Amino acid sequence: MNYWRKPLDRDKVKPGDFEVHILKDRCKGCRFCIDFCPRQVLRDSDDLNTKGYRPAAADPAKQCINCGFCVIVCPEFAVSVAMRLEKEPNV
Amino acid sequence: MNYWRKPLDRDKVKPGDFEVHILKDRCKGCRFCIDFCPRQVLRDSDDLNTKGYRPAAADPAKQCINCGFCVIVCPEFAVSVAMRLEKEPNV
Amino acid sequence: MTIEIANTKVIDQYIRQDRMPHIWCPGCGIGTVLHALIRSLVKGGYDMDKVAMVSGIGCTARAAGYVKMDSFHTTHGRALPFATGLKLANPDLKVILFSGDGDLVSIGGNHFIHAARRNMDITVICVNNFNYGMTGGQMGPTTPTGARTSTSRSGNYEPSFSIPALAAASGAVYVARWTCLHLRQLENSISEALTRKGFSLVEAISPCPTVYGRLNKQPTGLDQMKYYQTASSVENGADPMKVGIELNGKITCGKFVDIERPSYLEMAGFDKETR
Amino acid sequence: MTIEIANTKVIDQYIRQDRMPHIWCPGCGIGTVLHALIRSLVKGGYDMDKVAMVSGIGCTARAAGYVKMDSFHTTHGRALPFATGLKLANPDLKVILFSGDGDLVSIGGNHFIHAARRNMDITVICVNNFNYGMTGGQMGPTTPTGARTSTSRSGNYEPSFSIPALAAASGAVYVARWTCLHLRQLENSISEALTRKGFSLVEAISPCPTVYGRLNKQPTGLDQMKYYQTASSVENGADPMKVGIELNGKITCGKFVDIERPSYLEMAGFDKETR
Amino acid sequence: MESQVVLGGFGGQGIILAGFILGQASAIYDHQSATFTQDYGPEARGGACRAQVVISDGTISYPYVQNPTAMAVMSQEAFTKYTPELARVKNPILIIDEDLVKPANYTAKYYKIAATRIAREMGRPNIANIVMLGFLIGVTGVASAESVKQSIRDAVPKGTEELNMRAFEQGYSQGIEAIKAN
Amino acid sequence: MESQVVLGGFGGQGIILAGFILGQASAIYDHQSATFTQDYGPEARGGACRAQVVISDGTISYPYVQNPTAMAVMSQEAFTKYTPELARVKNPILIIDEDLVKPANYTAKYYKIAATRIAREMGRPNIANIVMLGFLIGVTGVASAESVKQSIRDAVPKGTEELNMRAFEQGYSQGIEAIKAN
Amino acid sequence: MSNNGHLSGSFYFNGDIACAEGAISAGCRFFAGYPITPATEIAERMSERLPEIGGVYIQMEDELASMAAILGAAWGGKKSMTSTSGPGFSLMMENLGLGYMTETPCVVVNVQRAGPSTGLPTLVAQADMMQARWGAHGCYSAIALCPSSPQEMYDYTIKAFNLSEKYRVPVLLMADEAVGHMSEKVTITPPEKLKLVTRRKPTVSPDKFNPYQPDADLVPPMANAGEGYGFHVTGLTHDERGYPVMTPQAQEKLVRRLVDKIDKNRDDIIEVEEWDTDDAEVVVVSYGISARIVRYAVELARKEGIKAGMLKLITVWPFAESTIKRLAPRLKSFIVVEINAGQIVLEVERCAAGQTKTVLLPGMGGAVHHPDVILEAIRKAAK
Amino acid sequence: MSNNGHLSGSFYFNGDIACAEGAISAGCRFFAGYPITPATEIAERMSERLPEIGGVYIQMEDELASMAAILGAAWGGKKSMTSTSGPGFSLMMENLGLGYMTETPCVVVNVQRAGPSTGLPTLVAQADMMQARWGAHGCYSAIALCPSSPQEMYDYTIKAFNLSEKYRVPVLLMADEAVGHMSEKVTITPPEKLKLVTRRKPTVSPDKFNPYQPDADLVPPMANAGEGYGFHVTGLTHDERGYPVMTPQAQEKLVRRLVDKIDKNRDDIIEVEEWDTDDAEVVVVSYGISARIVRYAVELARKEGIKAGMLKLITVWPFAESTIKRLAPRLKSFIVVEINAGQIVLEVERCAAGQTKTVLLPGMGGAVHHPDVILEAIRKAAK
Ligand SMILES: Cc1ncc(C[n+]2csc(CCOP(=O)(O)OP(=O)(O)O)c2C)c(N)n1
Ligand SMILES: Cc1ncc(C[n+]2csc(CCOP(=O)(O)OP(=O)(O)O)c2C)c(N)n1
Ligand code: SF4
Ligand code: SF4
Ligand code: SF4
Ligand code: SF4
Ligand code: SF4
Ligand code: SF4
Ligand SMILES: [Mg+2]
Ligand SMILES: [Mg+2]
Repeated sequence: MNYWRKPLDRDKVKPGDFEVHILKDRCKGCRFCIDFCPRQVLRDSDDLNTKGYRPAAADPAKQCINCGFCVIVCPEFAVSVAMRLEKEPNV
Repeated sequence: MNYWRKPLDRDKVKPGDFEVHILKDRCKGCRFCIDFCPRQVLRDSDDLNTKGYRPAAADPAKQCINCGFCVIVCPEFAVSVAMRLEKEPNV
Repeated sequence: MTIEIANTKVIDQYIRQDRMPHIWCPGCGIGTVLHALIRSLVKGGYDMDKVAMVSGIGCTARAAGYVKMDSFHTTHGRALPFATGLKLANPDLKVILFSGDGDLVSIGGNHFIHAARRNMDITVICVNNFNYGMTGGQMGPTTPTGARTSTSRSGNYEPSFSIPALAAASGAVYVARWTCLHLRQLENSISEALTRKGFSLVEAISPCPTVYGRLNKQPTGLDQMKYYQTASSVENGADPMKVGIELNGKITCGKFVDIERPSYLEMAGFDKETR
Repeated sequence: MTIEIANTKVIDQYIRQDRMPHIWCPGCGIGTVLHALIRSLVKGGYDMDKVAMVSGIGCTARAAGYVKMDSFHTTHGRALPFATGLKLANPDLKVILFSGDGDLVSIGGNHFIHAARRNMDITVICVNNFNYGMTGGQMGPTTPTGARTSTSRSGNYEPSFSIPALAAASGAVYVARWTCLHLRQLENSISEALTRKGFSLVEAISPCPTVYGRLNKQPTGLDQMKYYQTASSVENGADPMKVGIELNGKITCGKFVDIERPSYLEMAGFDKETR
Repeated sequence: MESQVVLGGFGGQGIILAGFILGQASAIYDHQSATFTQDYGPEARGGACRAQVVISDGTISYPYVQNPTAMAVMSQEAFTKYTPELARVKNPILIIDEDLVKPANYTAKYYKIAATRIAREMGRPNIANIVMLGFLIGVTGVASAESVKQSIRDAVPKGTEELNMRAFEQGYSQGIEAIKAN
Repeated sequence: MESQVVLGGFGGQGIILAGFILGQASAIYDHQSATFTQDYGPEARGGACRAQVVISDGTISYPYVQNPTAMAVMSQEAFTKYTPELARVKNPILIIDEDLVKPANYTAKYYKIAATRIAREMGRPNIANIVMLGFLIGVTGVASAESVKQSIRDAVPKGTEELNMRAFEQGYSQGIEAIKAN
Repeated sequence: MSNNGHLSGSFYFNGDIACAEGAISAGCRFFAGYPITPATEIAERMSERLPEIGGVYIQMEDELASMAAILGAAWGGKKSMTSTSGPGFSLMMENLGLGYMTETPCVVVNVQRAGPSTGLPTLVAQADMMQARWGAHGCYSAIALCPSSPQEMYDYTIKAFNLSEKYRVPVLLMADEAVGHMSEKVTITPPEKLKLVTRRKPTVSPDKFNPYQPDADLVPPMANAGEGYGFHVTGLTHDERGYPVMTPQAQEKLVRRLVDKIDKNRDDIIEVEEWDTDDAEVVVVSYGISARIVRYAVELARKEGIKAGMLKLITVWPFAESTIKRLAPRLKSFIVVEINAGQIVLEVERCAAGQTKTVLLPGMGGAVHHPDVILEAIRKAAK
Repeated sequence: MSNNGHLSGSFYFNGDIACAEGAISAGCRFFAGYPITPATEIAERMSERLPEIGGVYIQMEDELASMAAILGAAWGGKKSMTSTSGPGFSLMMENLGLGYMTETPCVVVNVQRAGPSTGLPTLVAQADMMQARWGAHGCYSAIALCPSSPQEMYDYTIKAFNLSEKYRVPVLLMADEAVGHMSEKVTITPPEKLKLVTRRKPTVSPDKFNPYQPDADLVPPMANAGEGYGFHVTGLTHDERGYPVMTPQAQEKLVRRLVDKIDKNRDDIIEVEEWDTDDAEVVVVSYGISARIVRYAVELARKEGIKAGMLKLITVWPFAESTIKRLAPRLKSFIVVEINAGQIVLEVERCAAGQTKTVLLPGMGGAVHHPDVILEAIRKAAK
C-alpha cells in the first residue's frame, strides 16, 4: 500500500509517468476526486456510465503527481494511479 | 418535618423533654440508631421481637437532645422522637 | 399544658403502613434513602398528588411499592423511558426515579445516558450498593475491582463505572453523591435536585450487608456505615471524572455538577397552551 | 523496460469484487472510511485470516459484507456484545467493529459504554453521519440541535452526544476523530488504534448527502466535504468533553485520548496456557 | 376497465413519486379506484426500482400489476428487468427514455422521449420523472391531464409547482403528438 | 418407606441449608432417593421460609411433602403457617425451638429444644440450624447420623467443620435423650 | 383540519400514513418510536402531526424504550402508540408483557416484513402472527388486528385504540409491508361520526379506590397519575389494591382474569368478514394483504363455478374459533393463505378438529401469493 | 475432577447446578449471562467453574448482550451458553432470531418462573413454552427440551449441546423453577461414556467454501472465525455464499431450509417417554416438573384400576405430532397438564384432530398441580 510514498529514485524516473485509472462503471460521480485533486487532473466525463452516473475521467493534458488523494478519497474504490517506471537498462 | 430544627423557645422548654419511641416490631436490629446517637441514648433490648430481631430501645437514664439522627437513619421508619412542650400558662 | 409531637408521624403519612415491614434486610440502607427523599418532598411542600415515583426491578426498586403516591414498579432497567413517557404525557407531574445501581447503569445504562443527554425533566435517586442485591449479590458495573461477589468469588476483575462521571458526561445538570450516613446533606441534595429543571441525579451509597458486605468483610450494615464514616470525604465541586470508588477505598461525596441548560420540556417548547 | 503498478490492486484484494458496486449513495463517505481501515490493516501487516469485522445494522454496517475476511453483519446495536463474545472465544483474532453512529450510541449505547468500561480489546470505527441513513434520515442522538431530518422537520430540539466524550468518560483508552477529508490522519489513527490493547475508538465524520445533507443545505457529498474543509480544525489532545459538534459548526478533529490501562484480556488473566 | 401501469428506473429518478402522483390523480381527482405500490431495494440511491399503479372504475382486489397495459422505463436495468412482462399483454404501450435505454431485441412498437435531456435543458435534471409522466399521460390517457396536474401540485415541494407544470406540459404535448404521429 | 420432612423458620436462620444437608446425606451417603425443595419469598432475610425433604428407598415421583412425617419449626410464623399440615398425618413428629415458638393450641405431642439459645451459647447463633438438625436426626432417625455429619462437612464453609460437628452432636444427643424420655 | 387535529375528506395515503391519521382521529396524543423499515413513515408522520395538535412525539433510543415510554404515557393519561417492525417488535416483548400485566391501554403497530432476523427489510411477510400472541413470557391473552388496505389501516387503528381503552390492554395492529407501503384512497371519518372509547374512570373516592378491582366485564376502571388516587402499579403479581402478593392464589386470580377478560369478551372483540361462505365447499382463510389476494382468487374461482368462499380475519387474536367450528362440518376443505411457514393454520386445523381438511399455502416472505396459486389450490380442494 | 474439567461421581445438586455441570461435560467453554431468579445459580456456578478449566465466563450488561455474546463466541469456535428466566428470555428474542438466521449453534436455558412480566420471580411456571417456539419475529423452527429432574437438567443440557452442534441451531432448554431449585442426586456421565457432537467442519478449501451450502441433511458445515475461510455472516436473507440477496426467491430457499432442517429431521430430534400407553384409555400429556407429578397421579390411577397412561415430552419442540396421532384414535381422552393457561394443549388438540377429547388442566403458575387434581381428572375422563 501507499506506493506513492515509496522513496522513488526520482532522478531515474521521468516525470509524467503517472496515469490515473478510473473504473468507469464503478464511479458514481460524487466528484470528490475531481474537486480535491491538487493538480486538477480529473474532470467530468462527457457521457454517462451504465448506471446513469457521470463518471470522473483524467484530463490527459494535466500532470498527475501521484499524491494518491483521489485513490483514497474515492468511496467506490474506483480510482488507481499507475506508474510507468522506466529504469535505466544497466540498473 | 425536621421539627428538631424548629427554633424552639429553649428557655421556655425544660430539658429532658424528648422521648425516643421505637416501634419494636418494626425494628430489625441494625443498630444504626444505637451506634450513631451522639448521646448513647439507645441500646439493645433484652428480648427479641415477634420477627426474631433484637430491637433497639431507649435507655431512660440517658438524655436525648432531639438531634433527630436516629429518626432519619432508621431504615425501618421505626423511630420517632416525641417532645413534651410545657408552655407557660400565660403564653 | 402538654403537647406531644411524634416525628415519625410525618413519614408514616407518606408510607403505605399496610405494607410494613418492608422486605429490606436488617442493616440495608434503602429505607434510609427513601426516608431522605420523602423528607425532601415534604419539606419542599410538593403536592403529593402531583408527585409520581417510578422504579425498575431490584431491592431498591421495591421502594415504589411503599410510598403513598402514584407509583410504578416497572421492568428491570426500563424505569427511565417509562418515566419519560409519564412526564411528557403529564408535565405537571414531578417525576422521581428511584433506582438501584444495576437497574440504572447496567441493564438501564442506555436509557440513563439518553435521558441525561435529553436533559429530561426527571430527578433520579440512585441507591448504589455496588451489586445486584435482589438476585443475591452478583457483580455489576458498579462493583469495585477486586470485590468478591457470587459471580466473582475470587475478586471482580472488571473496572467499575462511576455513576456521577457517566451522568455528567451524558449531560445531567445536577449530580451529587452522599452515603447513607450523610443524611442531612443527602436530603438537601435531593431537595435541590427536585427544583432543577432537567435531569438531576443524586447517588446514595448504601449498605447491602446481606449479600455484598458479607463477602467483603463488612458483614453488617453497621460495618458498612462505619466504613463510610472513615472513608468518605466531602469535596463539593470535585471533577465527576475523578470520583471513582475503589474497593474499600475513599468515597468522595458532595455536589459535583450544578449547571443550567435548557431542559427537554423547554427545548421541546412545552407550555400549557399547546398541551 | 516498463513496469506498471496499479494502486487499487491493493484495495481490490481485500474487497469482495463480486459484490461491487456497493449499495452506498453517490457522495456517501462510508466507502472512503472503509478504504482507510483496509489501508491501515494492510500497512500494519495483519494476517487477514486473523482479522474479523463485526457490524450491526445500517448503511455503515453493510461494510462487513464487502470485506474479504471473516465478517459478521449482526443486529442493530448488538455488534459490540457479539464482538465481545467473538474476541473472548478466540483472543487471537483482531476484532474490528465498523459501526454507524445510530448503531453504536443510540440503540447500542449501553453496550458501547460497557465495552469501554471493561476496556474490551476491540477497535471501533464509527462512521458518524449525524443521522440514521439506512432508514431514510431520521434524527438520532448525534444529530446536531437544529438540524432538519425526516422526524425533525422543523429542526431537532434534542441536544446531541459527542461520541468521543462518551467513549472517554466510559473508559476508552484511545479516542480520535477525523472527517472523510482527513484521510492520512484517519488512516494513522486507525493504525494506532489497532495496536492499542483495550477499547479504542476512531470516529469518522462522513457525508450522507441523500438523506441528511439534502435537508440541511448540503445536498451533495461534495458540499459536506467542503463544509468539513472549512469548519474543521485539528486539536490533538483536546478535552473530549469539549468537542461537541453544532449544526454546521466547528468540527474539532484529532487524537483526544491515548492512555494505558489494563485491557479486559489482561485483567481477566487470559493467556495461551489456560485457553 | 382496468389500467395497469408500470414505471421503472433507478433509485433517485423520482419514479416512485411519479407513480404516487398518478395514483393520487386517479383516486382523488378522477374518482377511480387506484392502488400505487413500489418495489425498491436497500439502496437509497441507485438500484432498479419500480412503481406500479392499478387504476379501475370498479374495486381493486389485486393491487399489483399482473398484466401491464402501459410501461415507462428510464434505465437499461429496468428495461431488462421489467419489459419481459409486456409479453403477457396484447398491444401494451412501452415508453422509454431514449437517452438512457437501448431497447435491444424489443420488436414491438414503442414510444420514446428524451425526458432526462429535456429536464436537464429546463435546468432541473430531477424533474425528468414529471416529463415522463406527462408523456405517459399524453400517450395513454390513463388519467386526465387536469387531475394529474392537480396531483402534481399537491405532491411537489412548495415553490416548484410551476416548474413541474412546465415539465408535465412538455412531456404531455410530446405525448399527444406521438399519438397523432401514430 | 418414605419420610417427608419439613423444616420451617425465617430467612437467615439457615433452614434451607439444613434441608439441603439432610437431603444430601440421604441421597449420597445413605444411598436413598431424596429430594430437597424450598419455599422462600422475595426477601433475602426475614419472611417465612421452608425446606422440604422427601426421603425414600424407592423412586420419588412427587418431590414435595404432602403428608409430613416430621416437622421442625424455628419461628412462630412458620409454626402458624405449616403445622396445620400435620393434621393430615397419623402420629407426626413436631419439633420446635422452644424460645422462638409457642405451640398454642397444639394438642398433640411435640418435642422441643432451645436450638438458638444453645447455638448462641456456643458463640455462633447462626449454627442453630445444625443444632436443630441434630435434634431432628436424634428424634426421627430419618437419616443416619454419620451420613448427616459427612454431609455437613461437605456443605459448611471451610474452617467451621468442627464447630458444626459439635452443634450437631449437641442437638443429636438431646434428641436421643428426648426419645428415650418418651 | 378540524380543531382537534382531525383531517377531513379523502386522501391518497399509504397504509403507514393512514395508520398515523387513524391514531390521531382516535385521540392518540403520544407517540414514542424508533425508525425501522417499513414502519418508519408512521413515526415520520406522527413527528409532524402531533406537535401541531398539542401531542407529543418523541424518538427514543431504541424500541425497548419506546414501548416503556408509551406505557408511561398511558398512565399519564394520554392515548399512546408506537410502531415498529419485526426486529423492534421482538425487542418490545418484555415491556409489552408489562403492559398486559399492568393492564395499560396502548396500541403497538407492527408493519411486518420478512424475517427471521433482519431478513428482507423492505419486503412483505405475515410471520409475526404467532409472536403477537405468544411473544412475551408468561400467560396472557392478546388482541391483534390485521388490515388489508390503507383505509383499513386508518379504520382498524381507531378500532385498536377503542379496544385497548375498553379492555385496558395493549392492542396490536399487525399490518404488513404491502399494506403499509401501498397507497390508496383513504376517507377520514368525520369527527361527529367517530365512535371513540375512553378508559372507564373510577367512580369511588381515592380512599375507596382499588386500582385492580374489576367491574363485571373483568376490566378495572383506571385512574391516571396525578388525579389524586395515589395508586401503585407493579409488574409483580398483585392483588386488587395493586400490592404485590407472592402466592399461587394471587397469581391464579390475577392471571386468570387477565386471560378471561379477553377470552370471555371474545364475542364483543372478534370481527371477521365472510364472503360466499353460505354455500361454500372450500373456504379460504386469510388476513391482511393476503385477504385481498384471496378475495381476487375466490372471485376467479366463483367465475369458474367453484363453490368457494372466504373468511377474512379482522381480529386474528383472539382467534375466531366459533366461526371455524361452524364452517368446518360443511366443507371439503379449508385453505389457509398466509405469508409465513404456517402459523394461523395451526389454529384453523385445531378448531376444524378433523371435520374437514386444512390445507396451507405458505410463503416464506418477500412477496404476496400469486392469485393463480390460490386458484389452483381452490380447484384442487373443490374436487 | 478429570483434566477436561469434568467432575466424576454422584452429587447432590439442584437443577441449576446440574445444568451448569452438564454444559461443562458437553464441552461448553463460554458463558455470557445476566443474573435473574431462578436461573442465577447457573451463572454463579459457571463463573466459578469455567475459569478453572480454561473457559470464559462474562457477565454482560443485560440479556440482549448475553445472547449476542454467545453467538459471537460460537463463531469464535467455542460451545457457548446463556441462562435466564422469562423477562430475560423476552429480551433475547431478537438475537435468538439472529442465531436461527445465521445457523449458530448455542444453548439458551430458560428456568421458567411465573409471569407475565415480573410476576412471581421465585415460583414455578411453564408459561414460556409457546414463546420458545414463536417468540422471535419471522419463520423458523425451534428445538426445546424440558427436564423433569436435576439429573435430566444435566443430561438434557448435554443433549441440547449435541443437537445444537448437529443442526447448527440455538437449542432451548426450557426448565422451570421447580426443577431448577430442587436438589437431588445427579450422576455425572464419565467422560469416556459421553457422546458429544461437534459442528461439522468444511471439507473443501477456503476458495471453494460456501458457508451456507447445506449437506444432504440440510445443515451446512461450519467454519469458525480465524480459520482462514474468510466468510461473511449476515442476518439478512442470504444465498449459499452468505451474501445478502434481497429477493423472495432467496428468502423462499433459505427460510424453507431453516424450517425444514428441523422439521425433516424430526424423527432424529424428537424424544418422548411413554408409560403404560399400550392399553391406556386416558393418556396424560406433560413435560418438565409437571411430568413428575403426573407420573405420580397416573400411578395412583393405575392402582385404582384405571387404564391411565402418560406421555412425557422430552422435546416439546418440535412437537411429537406423530405420537399424538398414533395414540388419539384409541383413547377416551388426552389430559394435558401444564402450568400455564393452555399452550401445548393447543398442539395436542390439533394433532388429535377430533379423534379423541383433549382436556386441559391449566395452572396460572406459582405451584405445581396437586396430584389429586390430576387423579380426579383421570377418573372423570376414564368414565
Ligand atoms: C430483564 C431482567 N433481567 C434480570 C432480572 C433479575 N434482576 C432483578 S433485580 C436485579 C438487579 C438489581 O440490582 P440493583 O438495580 O442494583 O438493585 P438492588 O437489588 O441492588 O437494590 C436483577 C438482575 C430481571 N428482573 N429482569
Ligand atoms: C431493532 C431494530 N430497530 C430498528 C432497525 C432499523 N434500522 C436499520 S439501520 C438503522 C439506523 C442506522 O443508523 P446508523 O447506525 O447511524 O447507520 P447509517 O445508516 O447512518 O450508516 C435503523 C434504525 C433495525 N434494523 N433493527
Ligand atoms: S494522484 Fe493526486 S495528483 Fe494524481 S490525479 Fe489523484 S489527486 Fe490528482
Ligand atoms: S471519487 Fe470515485 S466515485 Fe467519486 S467521482 Fe471520483 S471516481 Fe467517481
Ligand atoms: S434524637 Fe439524637 S440524641 Fe435523641 S436518641 Fe435520637 S440520635 Fe440520640
Ligand atoms: S435504626 Fe431502626 S431498625 Fe435499626 S436498630 Fe434502630 S430502630 Fe431498629
Ligand atoms: S439484599 Fe442487599 S440491597 Fe437487598 S434488601 Fe438485603 S441488604 Fe438491601
Ligand atoms: S443514505 Fe446516507 S449513509 Fe446511507 S448510503 Fe446513502 S448517503 Fe450513505
Ligand atoms: Mg444494587
Ligand atoms: Mg448514521
